[in-house]
Amino acid sequence: MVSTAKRHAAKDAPAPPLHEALGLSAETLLDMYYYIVLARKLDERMWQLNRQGKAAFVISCQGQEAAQIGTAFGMAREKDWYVPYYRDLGLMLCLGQTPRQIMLSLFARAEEPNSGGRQMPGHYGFHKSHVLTTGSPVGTQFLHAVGVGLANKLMRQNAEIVAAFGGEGATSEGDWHEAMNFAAIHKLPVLFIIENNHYAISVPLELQVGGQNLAARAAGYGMPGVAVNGLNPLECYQAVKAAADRARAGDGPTLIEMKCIRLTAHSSDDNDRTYRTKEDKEADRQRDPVAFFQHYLHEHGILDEAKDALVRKRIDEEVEDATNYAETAPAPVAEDLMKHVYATPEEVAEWRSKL
Amino acid sequence: MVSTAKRHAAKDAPAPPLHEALGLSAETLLDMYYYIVLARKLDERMWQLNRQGKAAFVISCQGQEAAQIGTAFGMAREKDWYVPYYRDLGLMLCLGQTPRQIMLSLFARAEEPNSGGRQMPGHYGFHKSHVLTTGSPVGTQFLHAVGVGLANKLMRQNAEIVAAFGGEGATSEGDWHEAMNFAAIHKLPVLFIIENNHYAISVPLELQVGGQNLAARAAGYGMPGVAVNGLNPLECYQAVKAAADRARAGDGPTLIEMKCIRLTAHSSDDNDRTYRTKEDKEADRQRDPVAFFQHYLHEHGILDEAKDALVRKRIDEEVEDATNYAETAPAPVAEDLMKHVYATPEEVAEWRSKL
Amino acid sequence: MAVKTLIEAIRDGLREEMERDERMIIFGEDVGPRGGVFGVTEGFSKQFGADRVIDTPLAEALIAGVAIGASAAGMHPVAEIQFADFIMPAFDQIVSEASRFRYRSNNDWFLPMVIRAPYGGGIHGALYHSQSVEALFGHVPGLIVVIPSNPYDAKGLLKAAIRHPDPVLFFEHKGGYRLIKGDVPDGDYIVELGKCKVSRAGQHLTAVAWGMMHYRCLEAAEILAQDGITVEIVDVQTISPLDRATILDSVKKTGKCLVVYEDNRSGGWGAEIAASVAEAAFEYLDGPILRVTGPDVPAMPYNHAQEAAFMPNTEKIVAAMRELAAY
Amino acid sequence: MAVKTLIEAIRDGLREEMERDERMIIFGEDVGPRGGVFGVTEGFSKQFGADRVIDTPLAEALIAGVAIGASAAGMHPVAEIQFADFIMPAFDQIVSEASRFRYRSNNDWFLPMVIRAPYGGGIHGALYHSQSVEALFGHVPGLIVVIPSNPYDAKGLLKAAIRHPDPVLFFEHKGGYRLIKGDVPDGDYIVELGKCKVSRAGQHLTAVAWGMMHYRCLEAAEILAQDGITVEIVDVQTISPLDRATILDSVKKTGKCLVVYEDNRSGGWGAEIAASVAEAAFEYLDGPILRVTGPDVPAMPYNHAQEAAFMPNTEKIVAAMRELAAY
Ligand SMILES: Cc1ncc(C[n+]2csc(CCOP(=O)(O)OP(=O)(O)O)c2C)c(N)n1
Ligand SMILES: Cc1ncc(C[n+]2csc(CCOP(=O)(O)OP(=O)(O)O)c2C)c(N)n1
Ligand SMILES: [Mg+2]
Ligand SMILES: [Mg+2]
Repeated sequence: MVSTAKRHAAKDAPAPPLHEALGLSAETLLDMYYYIVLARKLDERMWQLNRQGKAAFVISCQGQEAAQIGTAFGMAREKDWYVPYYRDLGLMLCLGQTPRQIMLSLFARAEEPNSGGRQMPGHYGFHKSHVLTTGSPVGTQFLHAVGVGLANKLMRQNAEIVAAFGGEGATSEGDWHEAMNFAAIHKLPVLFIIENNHYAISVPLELQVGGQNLAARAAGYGMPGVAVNGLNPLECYQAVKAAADRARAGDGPTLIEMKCIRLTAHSSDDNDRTYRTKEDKEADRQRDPVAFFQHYLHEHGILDEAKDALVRKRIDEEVEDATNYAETAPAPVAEDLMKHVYATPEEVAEWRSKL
Repeated sequence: MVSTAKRHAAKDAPAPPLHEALGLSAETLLDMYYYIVLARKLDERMWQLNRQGKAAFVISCQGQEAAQIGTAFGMAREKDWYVPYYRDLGLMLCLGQTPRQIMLSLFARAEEPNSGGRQMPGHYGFHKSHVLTTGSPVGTQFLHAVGVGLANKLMRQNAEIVAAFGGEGATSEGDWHEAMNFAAIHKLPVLFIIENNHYAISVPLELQVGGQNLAARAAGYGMPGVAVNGLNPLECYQAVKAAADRARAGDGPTLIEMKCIRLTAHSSDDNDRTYRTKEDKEADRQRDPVAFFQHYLHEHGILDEAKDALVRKRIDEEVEDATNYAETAPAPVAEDLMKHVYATPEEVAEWRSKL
Repeated sequence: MAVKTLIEAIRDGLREEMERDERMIIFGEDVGPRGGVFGVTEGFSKQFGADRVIDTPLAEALIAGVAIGASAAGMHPVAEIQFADFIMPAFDQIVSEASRFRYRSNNDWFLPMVIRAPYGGGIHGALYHSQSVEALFGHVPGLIVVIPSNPYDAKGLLKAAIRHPDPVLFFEHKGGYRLIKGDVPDGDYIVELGKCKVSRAGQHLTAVAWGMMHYRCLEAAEILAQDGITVEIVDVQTISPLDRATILDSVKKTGKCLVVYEDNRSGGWGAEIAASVAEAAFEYLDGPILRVTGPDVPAMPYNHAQEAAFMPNTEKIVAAMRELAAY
Repeated sequence: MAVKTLIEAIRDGLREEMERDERMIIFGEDVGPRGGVFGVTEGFSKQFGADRVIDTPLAEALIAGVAIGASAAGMHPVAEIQFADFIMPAFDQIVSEASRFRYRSNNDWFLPMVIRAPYGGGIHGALYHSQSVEALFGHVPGLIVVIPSNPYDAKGLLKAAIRHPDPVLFFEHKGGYRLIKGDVPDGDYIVELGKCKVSRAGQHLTAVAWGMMHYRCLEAAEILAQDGITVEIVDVQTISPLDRATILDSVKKTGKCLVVYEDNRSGGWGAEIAASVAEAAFEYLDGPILRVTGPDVPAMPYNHAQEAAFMPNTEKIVAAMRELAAY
């Protein structure tokens, strides 16, 4: 409830910038900026390495950094749970994966934390940060998140919540519907984060989503649904924070559609020439979320040329170091092919002893 | 568009009975009544035969007759397509299955038209009336209907439409969502008829449907959704007729939730004692759709005691004849077990010759 | 010690584990107040409450997917699929996801979860309430697939499954629920996963089977014993990973191998057993490796004549045993 | 007559059938303007229009279910699943529904539909872009499962599949798309479904394989030929229903049988072939039935070393052939 006095004040004074309304300190904003630029620069380096023939496969977060970092900052990073998808590089950086670890995964190195080089880059999994292991099948992750939500409700009284991530194409799979329904029925502490970049490889939104309005689907489940500008990390943060608070209070799930853009082809194996026009792509480039946030911070005196240069220099060094480290790191060995299909007898015994 | 004059008239005069507003003749209403009573009496006889140990399995339409018959009358029965589910006895009678054929299926007789005695009763399939063959897996039928809808749009310019049927529990399967989405994207001539009897075996609506409002789900797909009283065949007819007209005009699919009741246990293998109270069941019995329509017709002078007795006598005779005929009809033979797994070479050759 | 039916032993095992482990939850369609359509969880909803015995919506992918997420987050879910025939919508979640959490994460994640489902025919269940599905899942590395043949092993294997850190599929022959009886000790015991068991010793031939077909093999062996033909029977118990050693040892001893399964013949799990024997015990074989199986039709028809024609039964098994013994 | 790659032959076959049959439609993920992620339907969207070449939402159950309904209602759909690995969400629609329309309706309904999918590994596709899935569907009566091994047969088998009134699953080895070349006549011809083919004659042993492994067997046979060991190779082509006669005839002649498949070893389709041989050609066998297969791990890792270790290759096949020949 806003008091009448406040409302009048609001009328006269110009609306404060969003970060102030959200109570975000300059420090936090610069932290966000760091991750957004880091994600972009790591991603760009991966493409270079791919073109140089050093990395077989790249799948990008470019165009979705703001959505991912805004979301990460809206969660309780030290304790909440995550079921990401292959574009969530920005999220993973906020959750503690280092540039070195990202590059190790690009090169499928043995010490790569997601899978020990068994999976393609972007197939995240990071137990120590409560990030479930993810595979390639699109859409399955929503049900895993709902299962985590059930455990968080029953074992942890919603003190820990879970966020599930996917593209708009992933919502076409039946699993997404089954997850939405179950989360709604049991008021589970789950955030459904849809990073809508308007394409599923080549398939445009019109051929993917009946009604073309994902946020509107939430109402059918008796669940709040919101659509936000996925190019503005602060709007994403705001929506996630509100949804996270409600989830923790036991008020159940929320669907958040973040309207993003895809600044690259689907992956390094794709060529978008056949299905996207130059104009379409150029228009997206004009809306680059990294440039947007940089401009926003300059505009509000939080960032200046000097500071900006420092941040970028630091990031360039990190990216360089990560690349060099990963390129020379040892590859997995054939002998380990058969490992970890099942728990070993020792692992079973240890598990039983803890029951 | 209703003219001002009309609207004034409407204000003064009492609203006309629904059947008049719908322009349904007494003859049509009595036709509906015949099917509603026939469905009920066949169903009741099946239970008797089950208790007598003569029929191994029964699954009922009791409580959903009005929804099914109202729907059938709203379609173009001579040409439209149907993907029913196991409770749709009332629908199948309207589509031309005879009481004898229904009873043959109950006894799994060789000449039983749905499956030659291979499937359980209620697993309908009737090519000559455009009724697709149906199995036991719940929810798969919606995608089949959408496929039929695609063919009807591409090959027949929507001149023929299709209705898919299922319980509210069936909407929990991912297939339902995928079907709704595709039908909406391509504006396919498909009616999604949900016979919501508030239970899926023992699972109540609250644990089945997030938000508990199925009709409301349509909006999320950009599709019209309506909820009607499934105990009144005229309201069901009205909703189906309107949706059918729109589908034929190329305006796409509609979701129709028909709120029904289940007057029996889930099936003859079920016992609802553990999950339904006497009061709950008694309350439903007070809302019996057959009694409702009988009363409606009497009230509006379309049916009187004498006429009613005649209809019921005719039906009793048909049920008796059907039972006697089916009981003594020959059973399938073991030798036919291997037939029709694949087309025979002759069937393949004939098929090719027609391409 | 008391004589119990298969379903009683399974119910006891589930109840004891629920009492022991508060992280264990049971969920599936109608498992709550209804106690499951076969009554396996009868009374559980009352005893353990709706939070631990959860009626799910009608969605099998949901059941499997939620089990995955819940076990990853610290619970020990035991999910029920109402009929094995209806596990197919969950195929992707089980085969592409559950089976791979440990492998694809290089041991960073694993899933202590169980999915139970009644399987099998001869109970007038028609095409979709009669099927055997073990071959589909036995083929998938990362899954443990178990089919108990008797009450004692059922209870012990189920407890082992619930206390295992990898996903276990536990299939129970619904026709055996009340038909198969046996001594079951009260209280806690475990029967280890991953082992086949010689359930009857014999000299003249080896019959390999599981679930209801194991029961039929025992009946058949009794009949042949009257003619002095002794059949050694191997109860597979754990379909996958398969304990080939126990099977091979028996075949090397008897020199003859019959595999019996209820599933469709082509590509049924018995094909893997026959192939393994033909590969590793060839020198010991004195006769062909015969199979008694269901035929290659989609599934069992509803009508009696065709259902009976589909089911492998004691008579068909006896005939095959005699044929093989004659070599 | 012209030399074409596997993918060109498949594209030609699809295009010719689309030109011949206006009831045929193609749909799947990215098959439209993008022409499919491998380019199989390149140019089709332009040539035939968006009504006949349809980009579906990202939903495989939808792709299969819509194919079922559309074919029931008179169309001849040829659906594409982008990778065989992603056919799992459609498992229920294919296995429980498509396979049974004819049987369960007692011949009242049937489904002239085809589902194509690229399968197979060794192309750095990691766990989910490398799998073989034929064993899962070969086990299901009512489905016809085809895997072509070369351009000529691929085009002819595909046309036969499109003109067949029952559902056909058509799996194409993505590693062979551009690697495997061969003469392909222009214009229309059919290669019948349901037959295995002796693709190379030999005396000392029989090797049974399909798809890419058939190609590797040919390479291996060449190598052994230099040592005077002649290998007879049976190209299975139609996985199911399986033409056992052709396999048995060859094994009865050579007395030895090697089965090669890329899929996980346990329960792979080669197990059924080995079991069939052990059952029906036992008296003719001079050695064990050996298998060269992928190992029992969930699927191929992304890194080179482990991917290479997983893949059966010419070298491994040569070694097994020599071992068997030595018996
Ligand atoms: C079940 C499944 N089907 C198909 C694919 C192939 N595939 C990988 S990503 C993708 C498109 C996903 O689109 P969207 O969900 O919008 O995510 P985006 O890539 O646009 O971020 C497809 C079709 C897959 N990985 N899994
Ligand atoms: C895929 C699948 N899962 C489970 C079942 C078992 N089953 C048969 S009917 C039914 C309940 C269906 O409820 P609803 O859709 O509401 O239809 P109703 O029977 O209430 O009319 C269940 C769980 C099934 N047949 N198919
Ligand atoms: Mg997208
Ligand atoms: Mg219901």
